[in-house]
Amino acid sequence: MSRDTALQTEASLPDADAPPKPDAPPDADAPPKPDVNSDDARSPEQLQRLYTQMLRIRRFEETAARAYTQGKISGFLHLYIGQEAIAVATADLMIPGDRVVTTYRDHGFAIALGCDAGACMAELYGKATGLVGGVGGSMHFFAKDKGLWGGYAIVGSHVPVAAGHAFASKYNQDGKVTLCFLGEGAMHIGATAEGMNLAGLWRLPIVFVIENNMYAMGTPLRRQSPVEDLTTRAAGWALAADRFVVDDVVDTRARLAEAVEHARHHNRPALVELLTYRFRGHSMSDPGKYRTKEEVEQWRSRDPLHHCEVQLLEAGMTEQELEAIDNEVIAEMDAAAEFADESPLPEPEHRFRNNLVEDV
Amino acid sequence: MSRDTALQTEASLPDADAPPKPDAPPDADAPPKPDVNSDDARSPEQLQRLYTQMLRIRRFEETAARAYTQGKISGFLHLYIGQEAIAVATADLMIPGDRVVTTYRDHGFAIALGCDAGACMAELYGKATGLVGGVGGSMHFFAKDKGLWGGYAIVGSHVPVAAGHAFASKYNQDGKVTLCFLGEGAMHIGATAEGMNLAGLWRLPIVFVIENNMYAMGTPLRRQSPVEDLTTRAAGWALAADRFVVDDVVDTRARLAEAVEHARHHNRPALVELLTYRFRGHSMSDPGKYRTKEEVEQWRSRDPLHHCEVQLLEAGMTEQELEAIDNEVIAEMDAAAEFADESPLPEPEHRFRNNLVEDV
Amino acid sequence: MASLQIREALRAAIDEEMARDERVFVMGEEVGYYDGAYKVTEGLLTKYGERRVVDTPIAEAGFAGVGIGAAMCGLRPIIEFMTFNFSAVAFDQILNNAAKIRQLTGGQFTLPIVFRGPNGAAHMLSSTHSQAFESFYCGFPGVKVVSVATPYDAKGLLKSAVRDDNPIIFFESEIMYANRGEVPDEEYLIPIGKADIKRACGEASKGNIPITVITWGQGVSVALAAAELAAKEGLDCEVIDLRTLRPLDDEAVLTSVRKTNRVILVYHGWPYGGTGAELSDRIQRLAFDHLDAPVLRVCYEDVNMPYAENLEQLVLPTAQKALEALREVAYRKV
Amino acid sequence: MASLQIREALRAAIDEEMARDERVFVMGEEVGYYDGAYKVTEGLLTKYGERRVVDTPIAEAGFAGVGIGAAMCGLRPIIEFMTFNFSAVAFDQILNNAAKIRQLTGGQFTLPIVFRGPNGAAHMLSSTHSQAFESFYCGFPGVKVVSVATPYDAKGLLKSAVRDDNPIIFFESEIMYANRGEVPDEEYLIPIGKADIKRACGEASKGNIPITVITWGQGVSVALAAAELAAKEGLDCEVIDLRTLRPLDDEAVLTSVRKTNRVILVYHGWPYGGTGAELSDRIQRLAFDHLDAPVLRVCYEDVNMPYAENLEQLVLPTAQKALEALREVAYRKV
Ligand SMILES: Cc1ncc(C[n+]2csc(CCOP(=O)(O)OP(=O)(O)O)c2C)c(N)n1
Ligand SMILES: Cc1ncc(C[n+]2csc(CCOP(=O)(O)OP(=O)(O)O)c2C)c(N)n1
Ligand SMILES: [Mg+2]
Ligand SMILES: [Mg+2]
Repeated sequence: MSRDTALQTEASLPDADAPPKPDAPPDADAPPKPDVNSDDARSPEQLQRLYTQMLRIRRFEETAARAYTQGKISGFLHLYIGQEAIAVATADLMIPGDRVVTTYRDHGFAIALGCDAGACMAELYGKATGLVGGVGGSMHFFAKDKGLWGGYAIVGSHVPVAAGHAFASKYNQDGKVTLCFLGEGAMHIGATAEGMNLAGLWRLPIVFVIENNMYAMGTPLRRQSPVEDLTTRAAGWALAADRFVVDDVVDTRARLAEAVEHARHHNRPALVELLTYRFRGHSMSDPGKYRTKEEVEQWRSRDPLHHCEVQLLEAGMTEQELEAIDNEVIAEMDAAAEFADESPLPEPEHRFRNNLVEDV
Repeated sequence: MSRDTALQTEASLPDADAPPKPDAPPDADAPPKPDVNSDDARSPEQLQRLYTQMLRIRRFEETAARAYTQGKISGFLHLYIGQEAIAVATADLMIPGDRVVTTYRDHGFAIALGCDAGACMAELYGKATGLVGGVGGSMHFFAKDKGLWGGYAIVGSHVPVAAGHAFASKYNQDGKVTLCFLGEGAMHIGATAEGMNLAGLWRLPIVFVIENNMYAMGTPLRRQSPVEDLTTRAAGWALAADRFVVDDVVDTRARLAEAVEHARHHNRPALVELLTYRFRGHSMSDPGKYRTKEEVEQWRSRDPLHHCEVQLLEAGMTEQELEAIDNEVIAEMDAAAEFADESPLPEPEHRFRNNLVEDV
Repeated sequence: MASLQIREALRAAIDEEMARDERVFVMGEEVGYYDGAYKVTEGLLTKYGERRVVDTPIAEAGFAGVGIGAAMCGLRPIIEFMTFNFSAVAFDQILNNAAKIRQLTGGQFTLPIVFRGPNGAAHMLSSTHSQAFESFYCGFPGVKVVSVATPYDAKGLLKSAVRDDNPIIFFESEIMYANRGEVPDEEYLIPIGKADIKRACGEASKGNIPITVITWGQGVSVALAAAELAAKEGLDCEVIDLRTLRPLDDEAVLTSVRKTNRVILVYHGWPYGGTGAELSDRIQRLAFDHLDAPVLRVCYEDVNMPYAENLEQLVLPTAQKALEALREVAYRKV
Repeated sequence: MASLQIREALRAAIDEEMARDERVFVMGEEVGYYDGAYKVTEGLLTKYGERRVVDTPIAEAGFAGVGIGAAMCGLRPIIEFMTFNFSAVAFDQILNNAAKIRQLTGGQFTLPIVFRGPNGAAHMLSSTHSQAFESFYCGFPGVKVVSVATPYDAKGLLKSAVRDDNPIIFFESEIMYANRGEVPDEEYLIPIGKADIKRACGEASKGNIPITVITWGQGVSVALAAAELAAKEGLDCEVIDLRTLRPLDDEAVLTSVRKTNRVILVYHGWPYGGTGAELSDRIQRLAFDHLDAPVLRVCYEDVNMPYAENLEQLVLPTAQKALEALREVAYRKV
């Protein structure tokens, strides 16, 4: 399927009496976005940048996983390893003011969007220096100024909230797009259906991205839904649709960018299903017995990070150069862990803060 | 669209690993169902029976409306006038054990399913002799033994419950089908989506019937949904689909029967959208200002009750005979009102009953 | 001073705040073209247009969530639940998003949002449509809960609610929308968190036993009617309308209780838990040595609301039931 | 007598009831192929198959509703919420269907259904995953609410719950699933509605001040630990585990309070309203003249649960906090 025709937009449109479609913000005002379709979309520079970002996420989480087994991190820890290309592609196509709203599997987006690895690690450690001061933990990474509008832990519950961000963008005609990520397991709960219908009805500037990693905890898609292709639900909500396997970060960025710009300029929300895979268990406590070695291996062999590495080597990069990048990244994550380790716990009074705005 | 090909069943099927499809109950055991497709589907006898039933519903509600304006009935009163053919067609195609689950707009099903008009009226009056003893009122008509599994007042909330009835039928392999009716306004709320996905996933013997009367209170469909054809949502839940205008009670019975028997024998749930119209306001308190006279008139001219009357006349029935039927029906409803009027209020102690099974 | 219905006072509050602040908008079922199921928002669509008066499909969780998301962006949504009975399907949005997002983001976000609509029983609407939700919404941190009983309070408190930077649950009542009362022409605000004495009592004396009657919402008129009956018997009620159920105005409650040493609670709601039980707990804990009698409650009977008029009347709190409770705390054998 | 973990005791109860009654089935997320998120249902799929051990998509309102519908047909569903935090999206199904269908059908239908799963805070799961739902589910008629703290109670009460013809909310705890205790080999049932004295107290005497400690669920171990500390100071606790939160065992509570004249409540839950406040209200009302001190509560602080371990510990009820409350009701200045 060629990239330009990938996005299916034939879903029936609201009739004449639907709320008037506001004109898209004049392109002049629209801030420049990365020319993800230009020839140099695969330039060594871009590839290296994307690769390094993916690698940072992976090393961050490997470090966090170690800390977890050492008992330095508690509670739930949902790793993103295997899905990094999605967060990296997303962060790379966003313009300032665009928002990412996602699930508890949120570390990747935080790193990709430029949150400090130390602050992220400190959040996992429940330290005062954490991304949200240690009160949210792994499931609630938020960095408003960086476009990370969070980390939500009730499945599907964030979908209407993300639609609300898009509603505000339309209300303010600010030309910003909200990208709402959800697992395929979140496609069968009420809040998701309600949020998507409202987005389609009001033609909100939002792209719903299903990270279909084939399982909701231990439940394969076939025991969640009678249909395998979840974009079959797009038409019923008048959402544009796209669906593809995530093995190349550059292609992923381009396909997502298409949906995002379509939402930005044509007030047409979209539902994009990404076929991906988490290499680890659902969370640290999950041995993942429900998946065969073969299946896991097969997906590992399509690891977008590795795929990118191969491209870099083909582009003339040397093993040594790659190793140098890795060492740098590893050093960054070791430092992040050290920072988290040495950071102070939150002040006792902190527990009384922010339940209401008056609390200080 | 020819009747035999009306039901769209191409929705993608659960894959091999889906719960095994139980064999349909042997036709031998299946109780006889009305031969709704036979030549005499339109025999004068059948037409007269169906006509009389539709008329009984209309006169019942006209009588109730009068009582409401006289202050003898309070609370909400949602009239079914204009939609009677649906309840009558449904009751006529059901076999013993099949269930109807519907909304607060439930009088029509009660009458069609053979509930005593006096008991129904007494329920509206809040009397001890009411269908459920006067504790439920207009929105909660229930007659378990007659297949009326109720009258629910929270929009969409009954859809998973109805799926539960179908789940029990599958669990017990009893060969019974549940017919779940909902307004088009209930197609955009979470519980509906969840219930329909579960029905499709587990291939439950259920038919979801949307009574699309074009408005949810004062809200036209175009302000509820970005798509006009609500069966576009069937594919995403692997539901068979059908959609048609209700102006002929016999055709309606045949089309619904097809979906019901398909669900019964092939474990394929369906979503059927019926285009219909309520001639009165949403409830007694609604002046219905949001609809033009022309629109109402146009639908009134397609009144299935009138349509059936015409066919009876064509079939050789005389005005006098029709009038005789009407007089009988009117007498029945007057008697029902009188019965309700003279019935006693519930015993004071009754309010403590049935909150738990221990309460007596 | 104009005499307004509660629905008109609420409308005036919304209208003034929408005129004052472009970020304020109204969203809910039938709030626009239908002018509101109970006509609270009548005329606002015509005045402010579809952008700011937004009709929704029937999807409470959906539009509650949209309101929450919009509030996170700095808008100030007023979300109407046609009745709070229907907010049950949006419970997760209020409990897990509205009440927690500020806390779990370490204060990165502010949620200036109002969820408003009728609460409690009306008349013969049967059990699913006759529920008092304050026991649910007062039971967790992160929100404020307001309940109004007069046009004056309705306008002043709704305006404060719209200007408040916290999520607010704002309770009204179908059967009170038409109630009239004086409302000042000039703008005013009523602080959230402050109770109001709707009827003051005199000093204790031989023939006069002061009793504190704590109430809110639909309970207020019941309490005032009971006070009139009780006055004839020398039972002198100080009727305190809480107006805000969370946070509770402990000071107003305790000041009165320490003076009267007797308390009853009169409200529309179920007996188990909730604001009623919370008040008993606080009073027995914070005014233990001041109580001459146990705190008594006059509220719904602990049953699902029946449809039949006679049964509904028996389940609801009445002035007569309140009078008996007043006699009891005054140790007037009946 | 075998020593079982609470999760094993619950499993044994489900297994026995499924073997005994073909109408009993289990439904929920990960209950089958995954053997249960917390392994309560381990092995049941293998033994009973997909027909009776039903994995669901993530759709709490959907499968709660399916369970309700199935119960109306005479089946006896055991619906597992992975944790009760996720039941918030099914609140309407429980409030408006499970709790009301029997009443609003005039008794035409019986709903023998159990909603079970872990409730309350576990360890560092942050605010959305650390909530106690008893204040919500005890607040309306039409259901019974059970909360278990030992393997013995867990098995006996779950079996009774499955056999009960009412909707039952059954609370467990993630952090207690591994707790061990003796469970008889022969079958037994524990009646719903009866509290249990987990620690008896002696007579009042110069050096011995009896105090009633009412608790349930995760609060039980806290209360017992506090009782040990208090014993060293001559404060002799009678620890009553309510086990059923609705209906409350008033008799057990009042009998103890009338004997000790002092009472504190120790539980995992928020302070506003709920079972805690309801108990204070009933005690001050029904044992007014027997109280030598106000009823005190040791529970969550009234804040959203923070993730950080140190903050979470400060929010939770502890034996030390309970000890201070015990000293206070004994008027032991600290
Ligand atoms: C409403 C609700 N129900 C259950 C859970 C428990 N839970 C957390 S994650 C999860 C699986 C989600 O799977 P999916 O949506 O595919 O996302 P993934 O974890 O695969 O990224 C479940 C059941 C929850 N958080 N919220
Ligand atoms: C969850 C919920 N929200 C709102 C309502 C109030 N309400 C009752 S009927 C109705 C309109 C329903 O329209 P539709 O589903 O089309 O059915 P119709 O009345 O047209 O038969 C609304 C909004 C409700 N009962 N439940
Ligand atoms: Mg998944
Ligand atoms: Mg309709």
